[in-house]
Amino acid sequence: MSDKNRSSIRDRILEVFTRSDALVSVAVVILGFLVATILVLVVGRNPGGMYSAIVQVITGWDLRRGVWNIRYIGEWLVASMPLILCGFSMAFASRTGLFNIGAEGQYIVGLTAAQFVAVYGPQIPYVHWILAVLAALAAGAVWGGIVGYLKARFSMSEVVATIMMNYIALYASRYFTMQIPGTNTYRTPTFPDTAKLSSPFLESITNGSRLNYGLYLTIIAILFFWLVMGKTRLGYSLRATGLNKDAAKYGGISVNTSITTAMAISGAFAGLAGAIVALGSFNYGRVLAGQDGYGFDGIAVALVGNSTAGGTALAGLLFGMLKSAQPLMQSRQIPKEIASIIMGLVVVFISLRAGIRIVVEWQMKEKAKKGGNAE
Amino acid sequence: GGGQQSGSGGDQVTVRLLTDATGIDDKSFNAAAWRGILEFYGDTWNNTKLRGSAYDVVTAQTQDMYIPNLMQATDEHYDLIITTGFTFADALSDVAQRNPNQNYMIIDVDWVNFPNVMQVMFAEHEGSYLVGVAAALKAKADGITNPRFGFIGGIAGQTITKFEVGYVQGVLSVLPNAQIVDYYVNDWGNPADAKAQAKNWYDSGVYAIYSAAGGSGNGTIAQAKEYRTQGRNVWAIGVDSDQFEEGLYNATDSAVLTSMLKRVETGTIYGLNACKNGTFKGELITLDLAADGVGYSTANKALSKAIVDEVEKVKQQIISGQIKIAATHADAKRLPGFPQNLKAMDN
Amino acid sequence: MSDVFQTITGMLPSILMIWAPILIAATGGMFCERSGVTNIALEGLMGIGAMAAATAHTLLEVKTGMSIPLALLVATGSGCLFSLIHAFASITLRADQVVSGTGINLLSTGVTVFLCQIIFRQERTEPFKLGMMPGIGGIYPTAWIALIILVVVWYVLYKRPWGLRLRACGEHPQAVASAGIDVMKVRYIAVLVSGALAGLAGGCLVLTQTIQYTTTTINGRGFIALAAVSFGRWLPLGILGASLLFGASSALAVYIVNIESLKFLPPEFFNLLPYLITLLTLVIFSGKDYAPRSVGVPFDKGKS
Amino acid sequence: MAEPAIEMINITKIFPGVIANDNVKLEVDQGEVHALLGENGAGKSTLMSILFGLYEPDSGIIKIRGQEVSIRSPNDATSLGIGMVHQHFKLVSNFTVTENIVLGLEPKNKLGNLDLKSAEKRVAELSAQYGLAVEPRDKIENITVGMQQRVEILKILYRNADILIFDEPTAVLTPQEIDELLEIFERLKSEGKTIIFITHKLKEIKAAANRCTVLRRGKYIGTVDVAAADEDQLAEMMVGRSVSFRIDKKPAQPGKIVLEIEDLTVIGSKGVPAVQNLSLEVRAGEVVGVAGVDGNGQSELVSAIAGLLPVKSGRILLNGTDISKESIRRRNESGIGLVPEDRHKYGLILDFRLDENLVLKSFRREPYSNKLGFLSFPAIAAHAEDLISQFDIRAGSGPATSAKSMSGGNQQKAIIAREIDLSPDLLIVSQPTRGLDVGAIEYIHRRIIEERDKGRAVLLVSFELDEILNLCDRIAAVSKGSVVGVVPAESADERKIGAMMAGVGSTDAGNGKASGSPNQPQGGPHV
Ligand SMILES: Nc1ncnc2c1ncn2[C@@H]1O[C@H](COP(=O)(O)OP(=O)(O)OP(=O)(O)O)[C@@H](O)[C@H]1O
Ligand SMILES: Nc1ncnc2c1ncn2[C@@H]1O[C@H](COP(=O)(O)OP(=O)(O)OP(=O)(O)O)[C@@H](O)[C@H]1O
Ligand SMILES: [Mg+2]
Ligand SMILES: [Mg+2]
Repeated sequence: MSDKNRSSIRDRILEVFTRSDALVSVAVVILGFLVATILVLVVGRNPGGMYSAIVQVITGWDLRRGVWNIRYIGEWLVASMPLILCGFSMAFASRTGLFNIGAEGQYIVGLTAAQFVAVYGPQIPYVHWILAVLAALAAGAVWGGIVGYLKARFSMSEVVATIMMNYIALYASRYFTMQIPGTNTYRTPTFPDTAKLSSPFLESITNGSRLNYGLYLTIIAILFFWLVMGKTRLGYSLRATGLNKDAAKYGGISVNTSITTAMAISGAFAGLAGAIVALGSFNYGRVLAGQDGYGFDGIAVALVGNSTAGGTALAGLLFGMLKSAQPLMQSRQIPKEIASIIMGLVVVFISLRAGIRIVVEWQMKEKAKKGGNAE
Repeated sequence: GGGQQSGSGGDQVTVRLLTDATGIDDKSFNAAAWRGILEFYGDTWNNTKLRGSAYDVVTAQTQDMYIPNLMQATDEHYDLIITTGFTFADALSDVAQRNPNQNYMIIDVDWVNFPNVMQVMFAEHEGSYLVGVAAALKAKADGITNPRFGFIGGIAGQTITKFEVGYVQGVLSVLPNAQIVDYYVNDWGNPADAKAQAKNWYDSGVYAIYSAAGGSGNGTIAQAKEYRTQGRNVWAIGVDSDQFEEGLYNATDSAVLTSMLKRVETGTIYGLNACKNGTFKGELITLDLAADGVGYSTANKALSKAIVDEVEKVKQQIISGQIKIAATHADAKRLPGFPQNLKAMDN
Repeated sequence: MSDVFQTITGMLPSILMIWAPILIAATGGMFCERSGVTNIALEGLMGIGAMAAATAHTLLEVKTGMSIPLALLVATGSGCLFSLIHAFASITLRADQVVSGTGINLLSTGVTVFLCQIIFRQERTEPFKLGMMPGIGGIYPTAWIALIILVVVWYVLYKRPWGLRLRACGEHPQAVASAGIDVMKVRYIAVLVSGALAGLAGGCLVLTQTIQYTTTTINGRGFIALAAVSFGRWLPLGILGASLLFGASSALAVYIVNIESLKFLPPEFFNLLPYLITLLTLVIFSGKDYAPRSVGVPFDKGKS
Repeated sequence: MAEPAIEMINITKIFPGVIANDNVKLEVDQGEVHALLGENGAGKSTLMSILFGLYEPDSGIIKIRGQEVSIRSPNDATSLGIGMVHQHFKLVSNFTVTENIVLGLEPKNKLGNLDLKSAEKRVAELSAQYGLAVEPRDKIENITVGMQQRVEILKILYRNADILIFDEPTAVLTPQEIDELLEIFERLKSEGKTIIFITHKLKEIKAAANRCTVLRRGKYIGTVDVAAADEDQLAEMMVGRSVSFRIDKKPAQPGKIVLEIEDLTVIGSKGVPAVQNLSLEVRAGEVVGVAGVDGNGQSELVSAIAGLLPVKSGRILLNGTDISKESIRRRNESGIGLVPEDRHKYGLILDFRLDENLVLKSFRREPYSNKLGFLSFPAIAAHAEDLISQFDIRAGSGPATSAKSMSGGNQQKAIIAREIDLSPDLLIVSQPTRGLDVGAIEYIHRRIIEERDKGRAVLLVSFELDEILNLCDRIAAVSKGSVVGVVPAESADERKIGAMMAGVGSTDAGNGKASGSPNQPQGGPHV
């Protein structure tokens, strides 16, 4: 009797794990932290510093000094926003069966466009930054859309195209930004206040963090992703294209349009990330000296989030947390690479999702065997 | 952490160094700042006893982390927060303004004027002038007939321009007919391009290449080592720290003829002492040759005593003001004989 | 005229210096993808290899004259070892092949710096005294290594029975399995070989292009190699051409900056030239999907 | 008689949630053709996969020629002389015939290099020995399905197999090819080979098999001597009830012309015209069958009507309007339903849920989505519930069932349900019963006739003459991309259609037009 109970509980746990990608992801994250803890111990440091840094990012509590400062939570969100959006850039495309390594380039053109409008746009409150954000969305969409078009029209590999477009974006951004009058080799003139995303309200509730209207834009983006992908005709068409192009075509869906649309929307997400960083975290335009790396991190974010809206948002928060915790860890003498090692480990361990499934399948088979014999 | 000690009344001065993504192991600028801190506390590179209690360092992975990192350090009440490089300028203006009681220091910037910000500038053009002179004298000593000199920069800008124009003036002061070539990699981390360019120039008779290009500069050194091993008489010139070691291609010989030393450590030590003595104020300190803030390396024995003596003479003339060196491209271009087609940019 | 000739012969070693690691990594990538496993981890694996080679060379060069071959061996071995992660996750566990590849790319930076910290107490390796020396015509041995590897891989793929099986694994693994061949084993070998080659590529890169390993040493070359694989249509000659195009346009960009009449062009133009040329060439030559049919699809023995 | 070639005793195989084989036994004599019969999902393929070492049984014993053996991999099977032709060919399409045949057992030269020359010689020899004509250097993607099957057989023979398993080999073949295959069986038998033959077509069992083992829902039902059993008996053993093969249908009531094809030319995948100057018309209330050997332009014709392939020249009129330039979507909306021949490639999105699949062509319409572009999942699920009960689709979790997890027959039912539900004026049905068991075939045939009787125009493409003769009111025979002739079903028989398919025209046929349209211009290629 008790034996039977035990096995049924185990079955249920296993069942939950096969059903729920979310739970597996949580397990994977825990595993990543465990390995990181061991690494920290190996180099003779105190893993407590790692965890206290994380606690400080998530709750604002500095356990060492016993001080609470909500600003850290605000900064965590600030760090997460571009990661979530670049994650969406990858995720949206991958739901349509495309592999978008181009979020970095799309982010850069979005950032550049936003900077342009920030400098040149009409200095009308709200209108100004809204225009800048729209410009970023458009620029990102064009940058992604070009790849989608090349793929649809010439069946050019989007992997190659996006890799090349990333570099082209970087150097083009440098060149065009430097054309703005008053720009020196690393920055444009300071933006007018109307161009900034800063929200006095959000700043005040987070004790002066840089949390800005980007938060609302990100939330809108999350809803947009979730709604469009899951609840609309467009999403249906894109998912169908992603899962079976031939059947989608047969069903009357224009696969070429889907591909171009998906890449454009992907690009728009990354472009938005660019705008939020440009107008939310800086008060001047940057002449980029290199890639910020959000686009590449976005790939990992999307993979950890399983390319769903909620999952990617959560994964973005996780990576944002690690990014914010990294300086705190370093100041607690934890090797600064630990944060990126954890990110890597989490992504590697995500493949355990499949492993767990194999184990569960095997278990279910055993169960069926027993059931079969009983009959 | 250092903050709590100072908060709880320790008498030790506490400091947090904030760097950009390259971190303190860049063998150059950030490393020098860190060295200053170590020196101040009597620690060494491999023995950092007080790290974590009196001083520490935080690296920003991306530029948008500058403000949060500054704010974090501010929260933790260090006696001094040091930031390296002009890319920190705007973030620091923002934070310093909001935290008037916190002391900050910034290197390479002279336009963040707040009472709680100490700014440290270096006369890189003076040091660069000296390495230019040294290289040209060496070429002359080697009997180079058609002397050509190269400069490889990372990304063009005001600071790097001081290196370039100082160096060019130095070379031309010795060899007025020398030909100058320059190249900007547009990347601080692409040694391959720098190496290809160095090879190209060395092949076309360039005698020495001075690179102020961060990690890209390693390409120049690599190429110089290779050619010197093959018996070609070409040189690389190091930057920021003494890159003699990097240039060693066997146990004793280095392909780095000399290095322009930018003693950021002098700046950090100055700031720390000011904090210790309670004399810290929002001042602009310019560390030039006279203040021993910049200099050149004589580690390479290929730089003969005669040459060193000559360079020392020039150095004295600069200190005494006999030699004036233009620090901007615009000023330099107005000098007679100064090449007009360089890619340096002021701003 | 002789000037032009001199410039071209001078440029050749630089072209080949940039080209060799890309070709080696791309050859490995092709080998892997022909067996049906995507390998976007080339960048990360090159980083591992570069770090390993720089470390080994720095530590050994004072002790032995053979330190460069040894360093390359160490690079090859560590790339191979690291790619085991990719093989295990994507073959044994049948995980999404992009996931473990991305994981390795992320891990690579962290792990290499972490190891440097332990070995050298800094975030980079110590500089080595002398990297690989060029041979006749100023051409680095890496160019020959790359060519030999390409020829060997071509030979294995098209002349050896095992190559037939490997190619079949990338097209129709079930067919291979039904012929009694262990698909998993073939794919394991392919992934490990590609890891080894990527590691070797990283080693070649660090020993010919710079003086030490830093986090920016690879600087996207692995992604370029990845692009070369599909640009080269998964064919040995194709990737030879694709990587050569990239190497040549990179070196060209460095050389033509010096041309007085082109000085009006912004430096950024020269920076993006290699990428633009690659992209445009691709537009001209595209039109069909040449990827192995089963690349990226985990092999499940039970599926028909 | 000697030991049986194969004995499988008490074989049990369990998949997660399904007992695919439940204490099954199978005994096959040396040198016989042994048929294996059962409904879709009865466990035939599973049993054979076990014999071939692809799956390991959970329990049971296998004896080969009297020896108990353990077969853990296809390698073991091969060394025991067992070979298998799978239902889905396992051929590398961009490899040559020879490369596919020798894969895994490649001839080598002294250096250990692949010796394709001697491989090609071996293949040519084998091909001559068994009368299996193939061109050793042809690429698989360039040869017909029948030839591909020959390659599969040669692959086994190359490995010296004397026990040959064929899993539904005829599902993809044309009648001619089937005849050829059955002849090959004879030849192999005379060479002393043992053959296991899975098929849903009782006629083939009657024609070729000595004995037949029947499975139902994973269980062994019995083994019968084929000569002593008739088709009805076999069917009843398989399904557990009696099945009718003839469809009772009323005479057709043809109405107005729905589909009119004029001089259609379509370029196929090889760049040459696959459909050439083809003309055909289909009226409301009739079923027009397209009979022909595979590769004579049927697929391209269907694709061109549906919009999946561009039209080179000619016109396609639907209810009088030219649709040949319209998008696929417009054609779907203007009243074309299509049951595609490849249900996994085109018919379904296997990773979608059943209910999502059922609105593949109608998701843009109310009530499945509203004007703002939002989908209504309740309406989509309700629609699925409706079709599930209407068409008797067996789906474990109702509308939420993943299409992938459904059996082939039920997948096909789902597709037919979706297409019929669109109430199309023209319903194109391509190979609707391929690989399905008799029960499913019966059902699908009934639905097609029902649609005809509702006044739809039905265009049926099938390689199975039986199906065509059974269902159609008029039959158009095609050859080399053109209609050779059109005959009314009552005056058609297998021989006559067969002759037409071979390219011999029929006198009582126009150019694809129904007799009774005398004012149509004469312009077919054949006249
Ligand atoms: N790999 C598998 N995993 C899970 N279930 C399977 C697998 N293969 C087959 N099944 C299930 O086992 C049962 C028997 O399948 P099998 O393929 O043997 O049937 P079959 O008799 O060959 O059918 P058909 O006539 O359609 O070819 C079915 O219920 C099927 O769903
Ligand atoms: N891995 C699997 N998991 C679950 N069910 C499976 C799996 N593999 C096969 N099946 C089931 O087994 C059934 C029989 O498989 P089989 O390959 O014989 O296809 P089928 O049903 O005959 O369809 P078709 O002839 O169109 O391919 C399939 O319909 C499918 O439902
Ligand atoms: Mg079957
Ligand atoms: Mg079947």
